[in-house]
Formats: sequence, structure tokens, C-alpha cells
Amino acid sequence: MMGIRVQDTAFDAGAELNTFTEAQSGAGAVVSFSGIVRDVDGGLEHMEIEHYPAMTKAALEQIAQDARERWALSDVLIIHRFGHLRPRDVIMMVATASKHRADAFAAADFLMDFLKSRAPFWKKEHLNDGASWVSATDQDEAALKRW
Amino acid sequence: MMGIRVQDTAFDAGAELNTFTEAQSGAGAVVSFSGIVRDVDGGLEHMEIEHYPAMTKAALEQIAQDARERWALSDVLIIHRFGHLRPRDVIMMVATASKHRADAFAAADFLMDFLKSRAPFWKKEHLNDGASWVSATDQDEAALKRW
Amino acid sequence: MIDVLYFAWVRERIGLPKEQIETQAKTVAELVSELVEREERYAVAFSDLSSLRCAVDQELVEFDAPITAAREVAFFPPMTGG
Amino acid sequence: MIDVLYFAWVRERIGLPKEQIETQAKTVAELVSELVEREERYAVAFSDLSSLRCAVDQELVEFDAPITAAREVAFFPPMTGG
Repeated sequence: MMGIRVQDTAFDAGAELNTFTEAQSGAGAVVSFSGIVRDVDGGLEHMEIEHYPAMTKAALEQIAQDARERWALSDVLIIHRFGHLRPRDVIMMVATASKHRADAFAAADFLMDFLKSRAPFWKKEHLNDGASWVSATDQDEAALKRW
Repeated sequence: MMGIRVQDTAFDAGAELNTFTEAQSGAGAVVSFSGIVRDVDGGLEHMEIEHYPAMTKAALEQIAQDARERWALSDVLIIHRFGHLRPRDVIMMVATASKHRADAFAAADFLMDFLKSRAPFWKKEHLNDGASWVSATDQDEAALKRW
Repeated sequence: MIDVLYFAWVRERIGLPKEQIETQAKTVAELVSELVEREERYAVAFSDLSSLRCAVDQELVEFDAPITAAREVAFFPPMTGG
Repeated sequence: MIDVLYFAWVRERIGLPKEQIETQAKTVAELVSELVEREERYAVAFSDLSSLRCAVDQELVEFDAPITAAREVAFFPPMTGG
């Protein structure tokens, strides 16, 4: 199983986690990651997330598929928002389910590294004193080499 | 911050995740792990979890404290059930919050390794054809050496 | 005719999200060279290719990728998802 | 007098969860030796110390830990939390 959603509306990460967990049979471990809009020194008014609609879903499916080939996962969920977000909003979540915990942990970590640098999203921070695109970091690129 | 609960009643992992996430300010990453009662080839009637009441909470607090000293965490949550559980019940959850994802991931992974082998819980599986205590594995003990 | 898409600050510098281009370019790099010669705003947007990524028909590729059979080429900065 | 607690299959083999014991034992290991000599069920429960863990006053310790000032000693199999 595998669920991929790209949406501009908010979602309830807790409800998604419960739905995901209840759908499993045979899984002993569920790991989730939620990414949250951090306020930048109190100056963030909102965050704008642009994406490449024709490519996004296929890219996320490919990343999820890569994870499924590397670890014994019974399920993968990816939800990613785009559009207008406010500080403390949940930007995205991933969840992984597996029989044993090591697979679920490694896969969630892997998904995040690849989502960060290989899924076509771009973040722009609108601060009190102007707007700027968030830069990718060398660290993000280096993280991919772990896998 | 740090929340530790040991209880015989069920809890709502999704609601706990939301409450935990909403309580954070400045965190950009939340990782959760849920442990689920796996059915053993369709033969598990129930699982019984025994614990050492006078020791459990202090042991969990110590593990959470160790995690806080190793990583930059804004919060840690541990909920662990004891008593009578059925297949697919959520046994326990941990959640970690941090500014950047690497800390939240590593800390949740660490918490699980230590909860598994250093928190005073014992599981007994009641199968169709008899009951037996779950054995600790060499793998669980080896996992501690990663840290 | 090929669809060329721009995202994030590439879109802002070039001033539009998408355009149709008549080109004989055989690779992404050749397409970039053509665009750079067209107008200053392209030269600015493409001044440092190491800070850009590209996709051909929605697949991430290197700048030497062929585009002779492509319908869509996209240019954008390194992604910042998650 | 010291409280001695048993958990999981140690509790089941010894047949009770807790008892008070009058002892002059200076370490956990000495306490185990005394118990083993008392009755067969203790000898069975403590036959393989490598499969047992112990805590003194709710702290995990090795079998050579002192118990002269202890109020509570607990014996149990390796833990299986999580």
C-alpha cells in the first residue's frame, strides 16, 4: 500500500496517523514525521510553497517506491501541502509501517532526505521586512549520500 | 518539556500527536513512533504487559533525560500501556520535537532502543495454544551499542 | 515547439511561469544558450547553472540531457521540500 | 528486613510477586545464594543468572551490587518494553 497526496488545504496529522495505523495488519511499528512552519525570529508572516504540479505526485511516488524497495514496509503515506501557510502550520507528513521498528525508522528518515531535495517544492518566506526563497543547504544534499 | 505516562487504559495516538505538536513553539520537526500489538500468525488472543510500578516512571524519565542531553530537543513524550491488550492495540508511543529533523529522528530511534531493553516492562503472549513470555533478543541488546 | 516552465526565483527573474519556444536545441544546455542570447532577463536567470536544476518531461536530468523528443523542459532552483 | 520482588516468569516460578526476607547478605549475589538454598523453586528460578536482571531500590544493577543499605531488591528477565 502507498498513499500520496499533494494539497493546498490543511490536514489533521493526528487523524491521518490514526487512519494509517488502523489500516495496517501485521505491522508492529509506525513512524511518522511532521514538518512544521517555524517562525523565523518572530518575523515570519507566512510561507508560500510553490510546486510543479505535473511532476510532484510522480516524484513523490518514485521516492516512496524507492523506500519500499529498500525496506520491508507494509505501507507508506506522504502528504505535502503547497500554497499559503502560517507559522506552526503542518507543512507535510510522512508515515511508514513495518513489522519491526528499524525498517519504519530508516524508511521515514530516507523519505525525508529525498523529499527535501528531490521533490519539486520551493519555499518562500514572507518576513516582516521582505520575502526570500529558502535556499537548499549543502547539508541537505550531503544527507542523500547516507543512503 | 517532557511528558511521561504509564497507564493501563488505551490512548489516542493521533490526538496525542496533535496535542504534542500544537504545544511546540520553534520546532520544525516532530517524529513519532507507535508500537502495535502484532498478531502472531493469527493465533494471538491477547497480550499481557507486566511492569514494575515503583520503577517504571523513573526509568522512562531517565531515558528521556538521556535523549535530551544528547540532542537539541524541544520536547519528548512517552506513553506506555500495561495490562491487557488485544491485537492491533497501540502498546506505546514516543514523540520528539526539534528545530531540525535529524535530532528528532535520532532521539526517537534512541528512545525506542532503550525503552525496549531498559524500561521494566515484560510482555506475555496468550496464544490459542498456550501462553509464553516474549524473549528479549540479542538484536535488542546490540541495538544499544549504536549510541 | 516545446513548453518551457520556470519555478520559484527563476520564474520571478524571467517574469513568467511558462512559454512555448521554437527551438532546434538538441540538449537542455543548448536551449539555455539560446535563451540567454534572447534577452537580459534570461542571461540573469541562467548566469550560474550550478544553482539551477532542470527536468525534461517531468524527470530530473542533467543539463546535457537530450530534448529532441521532449515536450516540456522546466528550470528551477534546488528543491526545498519537506 | 528487605523487600524482594519478582516479575514475569521469575514471579511465576517462585510463585509470588513479593516477600520480606531477613538476610545478612551483602550483595545481590549473596542474596541469590541464600534464596537458592531455601527451596527448589528458587533454585529453578535462579538456575541461569545470565538470563536474569536485577534492580536495587529501583535502579538496574549488576549481581555484585551491595545491598546492605537497600530496602528493595527485584529480580526479573531481560526487559521487553516498547
